[in-house]
Amino acid sequence: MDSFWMKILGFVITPLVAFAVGVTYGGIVRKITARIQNRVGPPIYQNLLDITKLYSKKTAVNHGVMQHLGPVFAITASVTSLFFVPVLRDSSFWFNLSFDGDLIFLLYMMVFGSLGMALGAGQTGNPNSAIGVSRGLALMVGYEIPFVLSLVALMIQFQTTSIHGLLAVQDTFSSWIIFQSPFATIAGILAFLGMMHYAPFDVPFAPAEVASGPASEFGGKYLALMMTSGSIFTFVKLVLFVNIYFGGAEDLLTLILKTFILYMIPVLTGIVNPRYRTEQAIQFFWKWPTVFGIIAILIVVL
Amino acid sequence: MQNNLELENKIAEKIKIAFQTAEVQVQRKQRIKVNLNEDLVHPFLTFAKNTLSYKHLSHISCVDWIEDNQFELVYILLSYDSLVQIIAKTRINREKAEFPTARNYWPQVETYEREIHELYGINFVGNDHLVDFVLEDWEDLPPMRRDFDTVKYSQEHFFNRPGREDAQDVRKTVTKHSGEELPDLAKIYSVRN
Amino acid sequence: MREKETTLYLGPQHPGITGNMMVKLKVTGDTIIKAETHVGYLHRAFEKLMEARNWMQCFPIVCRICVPEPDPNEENLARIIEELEGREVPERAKYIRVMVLELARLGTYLLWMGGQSGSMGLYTMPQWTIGDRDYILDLFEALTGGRVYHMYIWPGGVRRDLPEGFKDKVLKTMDYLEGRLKDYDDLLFDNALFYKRAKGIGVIDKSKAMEWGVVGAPLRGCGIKHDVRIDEPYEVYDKLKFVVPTAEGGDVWARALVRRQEFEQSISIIRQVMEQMPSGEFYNKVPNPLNWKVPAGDAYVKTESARGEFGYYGVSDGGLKPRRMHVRGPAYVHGVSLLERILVGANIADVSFIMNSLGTCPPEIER
Amino acid sequence: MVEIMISIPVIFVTIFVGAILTYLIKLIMPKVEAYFALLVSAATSYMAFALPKTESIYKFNLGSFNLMWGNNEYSHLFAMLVAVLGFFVVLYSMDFMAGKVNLGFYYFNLLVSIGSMLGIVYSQDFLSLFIFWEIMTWSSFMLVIYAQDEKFSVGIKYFVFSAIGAYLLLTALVILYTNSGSFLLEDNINNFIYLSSQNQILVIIFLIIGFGVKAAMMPFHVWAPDAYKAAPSSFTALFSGALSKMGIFGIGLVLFKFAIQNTDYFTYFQFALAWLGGITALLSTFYAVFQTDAKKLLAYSSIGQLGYIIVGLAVGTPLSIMSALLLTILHGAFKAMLFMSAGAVYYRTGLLDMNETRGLIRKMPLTFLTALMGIITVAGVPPLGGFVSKWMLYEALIQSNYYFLVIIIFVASTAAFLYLYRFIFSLFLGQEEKEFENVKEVPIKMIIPMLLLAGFTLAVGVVPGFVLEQISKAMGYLGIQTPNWENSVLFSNWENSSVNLMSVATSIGILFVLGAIFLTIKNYRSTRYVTTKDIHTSGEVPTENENLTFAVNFYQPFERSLGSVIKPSIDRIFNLIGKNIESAADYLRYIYTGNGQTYAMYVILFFVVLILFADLMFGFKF
Amino acid sequence: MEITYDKNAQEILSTIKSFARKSSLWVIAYGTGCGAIEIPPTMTSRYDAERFGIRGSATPRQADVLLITGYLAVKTLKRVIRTYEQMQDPKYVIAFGSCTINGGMYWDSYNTIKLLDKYIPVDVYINGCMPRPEAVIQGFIKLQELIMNKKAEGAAKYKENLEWYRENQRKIIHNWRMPEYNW
Repeated sequence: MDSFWMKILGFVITPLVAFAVGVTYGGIVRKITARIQNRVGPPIYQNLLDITKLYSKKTAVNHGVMQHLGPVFAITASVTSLFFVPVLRDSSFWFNLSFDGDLIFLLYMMVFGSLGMALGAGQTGNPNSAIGVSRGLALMVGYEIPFVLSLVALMIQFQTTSIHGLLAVQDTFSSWIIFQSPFATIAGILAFLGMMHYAPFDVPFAPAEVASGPASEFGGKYLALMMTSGSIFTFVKLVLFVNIYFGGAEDLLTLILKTFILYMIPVLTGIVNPRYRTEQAIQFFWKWPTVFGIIAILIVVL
Repeated sequence: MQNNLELENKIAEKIKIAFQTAEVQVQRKQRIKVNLNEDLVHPFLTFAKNTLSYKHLSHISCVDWIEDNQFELVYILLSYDSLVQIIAKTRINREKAEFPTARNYWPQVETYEREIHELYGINFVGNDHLVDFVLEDWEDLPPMRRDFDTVKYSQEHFFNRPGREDAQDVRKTVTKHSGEELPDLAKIYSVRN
Repeated sequence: MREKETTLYLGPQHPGITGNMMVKLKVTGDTIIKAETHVGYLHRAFEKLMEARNWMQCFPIVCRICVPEPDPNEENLARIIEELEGREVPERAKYIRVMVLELARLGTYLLWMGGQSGSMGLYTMPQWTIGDRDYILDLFEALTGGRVYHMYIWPGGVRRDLPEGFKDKVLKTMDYLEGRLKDYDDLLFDNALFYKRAKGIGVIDKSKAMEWGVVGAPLRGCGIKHDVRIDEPYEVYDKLKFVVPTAEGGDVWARALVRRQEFEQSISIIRQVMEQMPSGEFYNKVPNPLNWKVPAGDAYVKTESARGEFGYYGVSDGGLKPRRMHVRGPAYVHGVSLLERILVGANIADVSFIMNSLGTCPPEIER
Repeated sequence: MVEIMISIPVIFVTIFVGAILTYLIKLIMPKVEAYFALLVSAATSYMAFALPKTESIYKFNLGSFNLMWGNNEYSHLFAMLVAVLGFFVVLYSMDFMAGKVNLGFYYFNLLVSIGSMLGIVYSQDFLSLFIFWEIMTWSSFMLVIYAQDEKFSVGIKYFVFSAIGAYLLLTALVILYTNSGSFLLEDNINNFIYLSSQNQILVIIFLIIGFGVKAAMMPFHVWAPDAYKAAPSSFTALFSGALSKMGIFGIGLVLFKFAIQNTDYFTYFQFALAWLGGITALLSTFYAVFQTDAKKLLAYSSIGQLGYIIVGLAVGTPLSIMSALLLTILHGAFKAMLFMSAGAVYYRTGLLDMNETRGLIRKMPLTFLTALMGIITVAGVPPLGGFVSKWMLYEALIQSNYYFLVIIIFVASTAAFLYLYRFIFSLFLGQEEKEFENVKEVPIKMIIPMLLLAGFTLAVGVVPGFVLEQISKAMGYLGIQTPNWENSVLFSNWENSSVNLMSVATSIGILFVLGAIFLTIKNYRSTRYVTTKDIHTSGEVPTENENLTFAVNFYQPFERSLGSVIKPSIDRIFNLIGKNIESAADYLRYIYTGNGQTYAMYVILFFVVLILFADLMFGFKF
Repeated sequence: MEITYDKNAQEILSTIKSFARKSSLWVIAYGTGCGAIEIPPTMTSRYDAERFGIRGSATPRQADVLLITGYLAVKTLKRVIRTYEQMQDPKYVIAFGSCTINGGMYWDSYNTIKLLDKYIPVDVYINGCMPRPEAVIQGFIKLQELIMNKKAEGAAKYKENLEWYRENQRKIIHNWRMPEYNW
């Protein structure tokens, strides 16, 4: 019974921690961006203020039930994925439902929210939203290829399809996968760049091109919920990648350190790079990252 | 600047030979003014573009000579070879303001003509794209005509901040609208009135 | 009957638009089939207002025609009056004017760099360049008292002499900007992504460029060497040494290269001006501004602004007020007829990019 | 009493006589025929469900041939699919087809095709299988050309391919018959090893192609999109949902009853078939992305999904076969749902062009819900059923060393999001236009089957056990060891990898409800509904005739990124094939006049010739 | 559904809300007049308005503050009204420059409005032609003060006096043709 309540507590606390970390990272990123741009920048808790403000907006305009539910899809997807990712390696408290952290399940679960958001954006009838969605989906096909190549390479090499298995492998060999399978890691990290939607891969949301893309018609509490789920989702992706390639973490401090360093890769790339055109972004993923992925598989197979 | 006008004179000569009735005047270095009859403008533009290699149209302008009941159309051309600018002018009747379009020579003429059509009401025959340019749902006289009184129009159509035109006490009005008591600025800063 | 193509409104309220205008796009997929420029959102009827004001009262008006770079307007208006009156300008005033014009050009280019990179999502660049542009605005402030609108160039000279120590300030700023150029290169001009996005986009046909009325950097980007500063030298440009850069291709990349090189040239011009500037009077005696009659006549003067040839056609009927003052900004052609043409077949992603590279500035289209 | 009633001949009598009666009733009492057809199909479906799985064997002799009909676990699986879908489609047709011409003909063919499908799965011998196969082809052909004359060439294309398939089947049968001297399945299976290896391969290839044509396997898929589009949507649901599964039924049988006996070449078969399936899945997905017609899009999607099934069957590990059979059942459900919802849109608007339809979500919410659940299932996103089969397929593929196939499948499945989003976006989302103002939700008789199927996909996603049980029994018949399965937990063969679907669904459900409640309660008074005309158009107000929905060339960036090389070349190849096929079809038109009687005559003639010259053929060796 | 809080709790909550609103002002990207040229310096490294939580936003749905950066031509006014009405409550308007206050130097122009607050409610005016970035930031700070004291109720004013505003707007916008404002 005790463990049951611990479990429930875990369900409540994990999303909160994920949200807190995600929001803080967002603030730190804004600070770092500002410093690189010769500015002081907003306070670190600025994102929290933004979200609070959006929640406290008095009106929220929607164009129908799908737009209303779109953000719910997003938050559901992000929190559910969080529940199925082993946040800390050996902690049962942070484990939640991640029996084994099945990778294929997570790959599909992550799409759930985007699909809901895309449907919500579609219902608004805004052409910018539709263009943004079209770009986003096309980009997804782009970065999924190297990512899957990388994952498949790892799955074959270590004979497992779960994060737990990969963690165990890194434990037994006591070296991270980045050292054991560098090509797969490169492909995965390059795909990660696209997954985080920082420049040069922020095509779906390009303000100068399609206003803010899918989010064009979302405001107030809808946007707030989207940002909340975005923060959690950032955390989920970071933890996932840290678990897969960088040996996971045993305590929160290590986790935060590792995820932060990983997070800086797309952020720093984004600060100094302009945005690709959609087809260029897709083709980027189909060139070198795919080649690295194939090399990774070939190394494993041969 | 007034020295060495050989090139300009040469071009002016050519124009004079081709268009006997045109008043050609070398204004200064790199400037030639040509006054043309209404019907000679198009032959002149063709001549300038094809024979004198005036490839570039800088400008089409319009001046309202209300005293003479005339509009003056000004075509300013530039040749990249000689770098001499020709200012070709013609006057058309103000009452029945119509002029054939020059859209076929330079594509951007369309925009100039759209603007002149809108602001002066000159109808450019042959330009089928004389739609609204800068104004929207304009119902008054074409605004750039000299008989259009912009002050009157703006006073009739827009709210003017009371006190703006006859320097009355602004404070009461402001107080009425915003509900805030305003300090007596006139006393504090001792401005005029 | 509903149209088949999707209508996309780019502006007036859109982060991708320069200034306040609207480009109505008809698209299928993300290819533009038809583009229509709609202007008039900034129409203030300047030409009408000038007809109702004294010659000198026109100066506060003209500088508001082009907000990012007001000085060519003042220069043009001043030169129209000077030309109609035959008024001479002291040598020192000419140098000061050139300095002011070139500073304004630098400022505009910095703004352009920011806009160009902002339109493709490189947000660090505007933060740097627009921040650096403020140093130039500081110079203006010290010189004229105004950051943006200066009303500094007058018929017969300039309004004030250079303040004390101004020369050093200018040179220091120039050194700073030159030093920053390396950073800009690293971030923007040497960035492979910029090349990828800019190459082959928004191409202006070289054979059509003159006929279409293209001027300024877009024309030089087509490989045609034309610059009012050398073709019809005004002020003291014939005494200064500078190169007019050109580039081949007529695309966004070529225009960017041209502007990048002109940036260096402007710095060098300012240095020369500061070096050669003679002492002496900075203005000629002018009549009472409230009773200043300009002889009847008309004149067309032009200045090379940062976006291209800036022309003024002025007519005086010998009275206190201008009879007609017609402004021909470079954006007039670039922003309407040229933009509508080269956007056809382009990608939605490139609209704002192309617009920035042409230097579209709505206030000077509609005035 | 009931036991006597429910037997295979009774089923056949019910449905075929019922079909004829429906036709006659239409002549006598119009408007009743639909109800009668529903009655017939309901009775048939009930009997198919109640039919005992092992004891109901019916043997009889036709001439000198021993024939046998019987039910087994494998047949039962497909029979249930056919029975359920058949009933639903008839129910759906009642309103969908109301007011159309020639309804007697339609119901007759519909019932006959349902009957013939049941016939195929119940046949325990190749002769009756072939006859039922041809009846199925014939009735579906009739329905493809049913609607309009101009679709005739489409029908011909379908027919030519079917005929090619049929003749290949027939040839294989002849070879088998020469070997075993019997048409009985059992005899042939037992005697298969006595065939020469060469003939074994030939038979397998012929059989697989023969069946594969119906399953729209990649080189033989050319008929499918057009035929699916041409047929009325109600029938397309059955066509894609059940009829194409007959091909899968056959391929499964061939692979695991015959091909597996040829141990030398079995792995090559597997390999080739798996790659064929993979390429089918990939290419048809890319094709679907660029379709503008909703039904064609679904048709290509259908081809792609059948590709997954073929991959699953071909890979041949227990998990993969289970995923393939699960996907077979699921695909029947979700593709029927999707075709039905497309049909519902067509029913109300008369449009299927995705550039024209839009904004129907508020007019047809239940149809939208069906379509939404349909696309979530196709996409394989939890918590609906598609995920279960996808997960099993990936696990199986990775574990059986099909490294690159898994990538291809994965890419196909990711790219599937593109066309699925396009489908639902173009039909239901986007601007709400004036011309669709009077559109209403479709009648209840059309909604019920759609919602029931949607419920089924959800049930499979949460508790797949009830289907997996049937499937594992069917796999038992095929002689394949059953993988681990539990009611709602998926296990991979490797250790420590499992997904508890129940907890996934619970988590999603709870969070979704919590989120929805939170979002709705919070400031619920200030949540304002606005029309889709009130959108951010940069401050401008669009005019009436301006189109604000982004629909035409939806995936142009993606198309462009595919590059100038890949796409046109694929296009060219298939255009070439398509064109040649069409011209060949035109030529064959002289033979196949499209008149059912003529064709039936050809078939009978062929059989007469076959039987008469059987001896001669016996001596013939390939 | 009315949830009754403790009075103090309600106050605290509303203070938190006001604080969040004040510290996160998203400005809609709309350069309506020449004042738009001072927005980039305000937002960028020299003056860095992001310090105060001020940042740009692309669409009116997400924005809090509408900056009227100068005179409004009649044509623009129509779009500004549209944009303003699409923004979501609470929303604020900051008007720039003399020309929004009394027409400024365009007092006699036939195409610019002279008195902005007759058409949309203005929370803060920043005078000057044009206001410097410091002035702009001061305007924002003033707005923040107003928000904190719950005085920035322009939107509520607009809602109450919608008829009056509409009358004024329709007086100069002849061709109305706009979706109705419904909240």
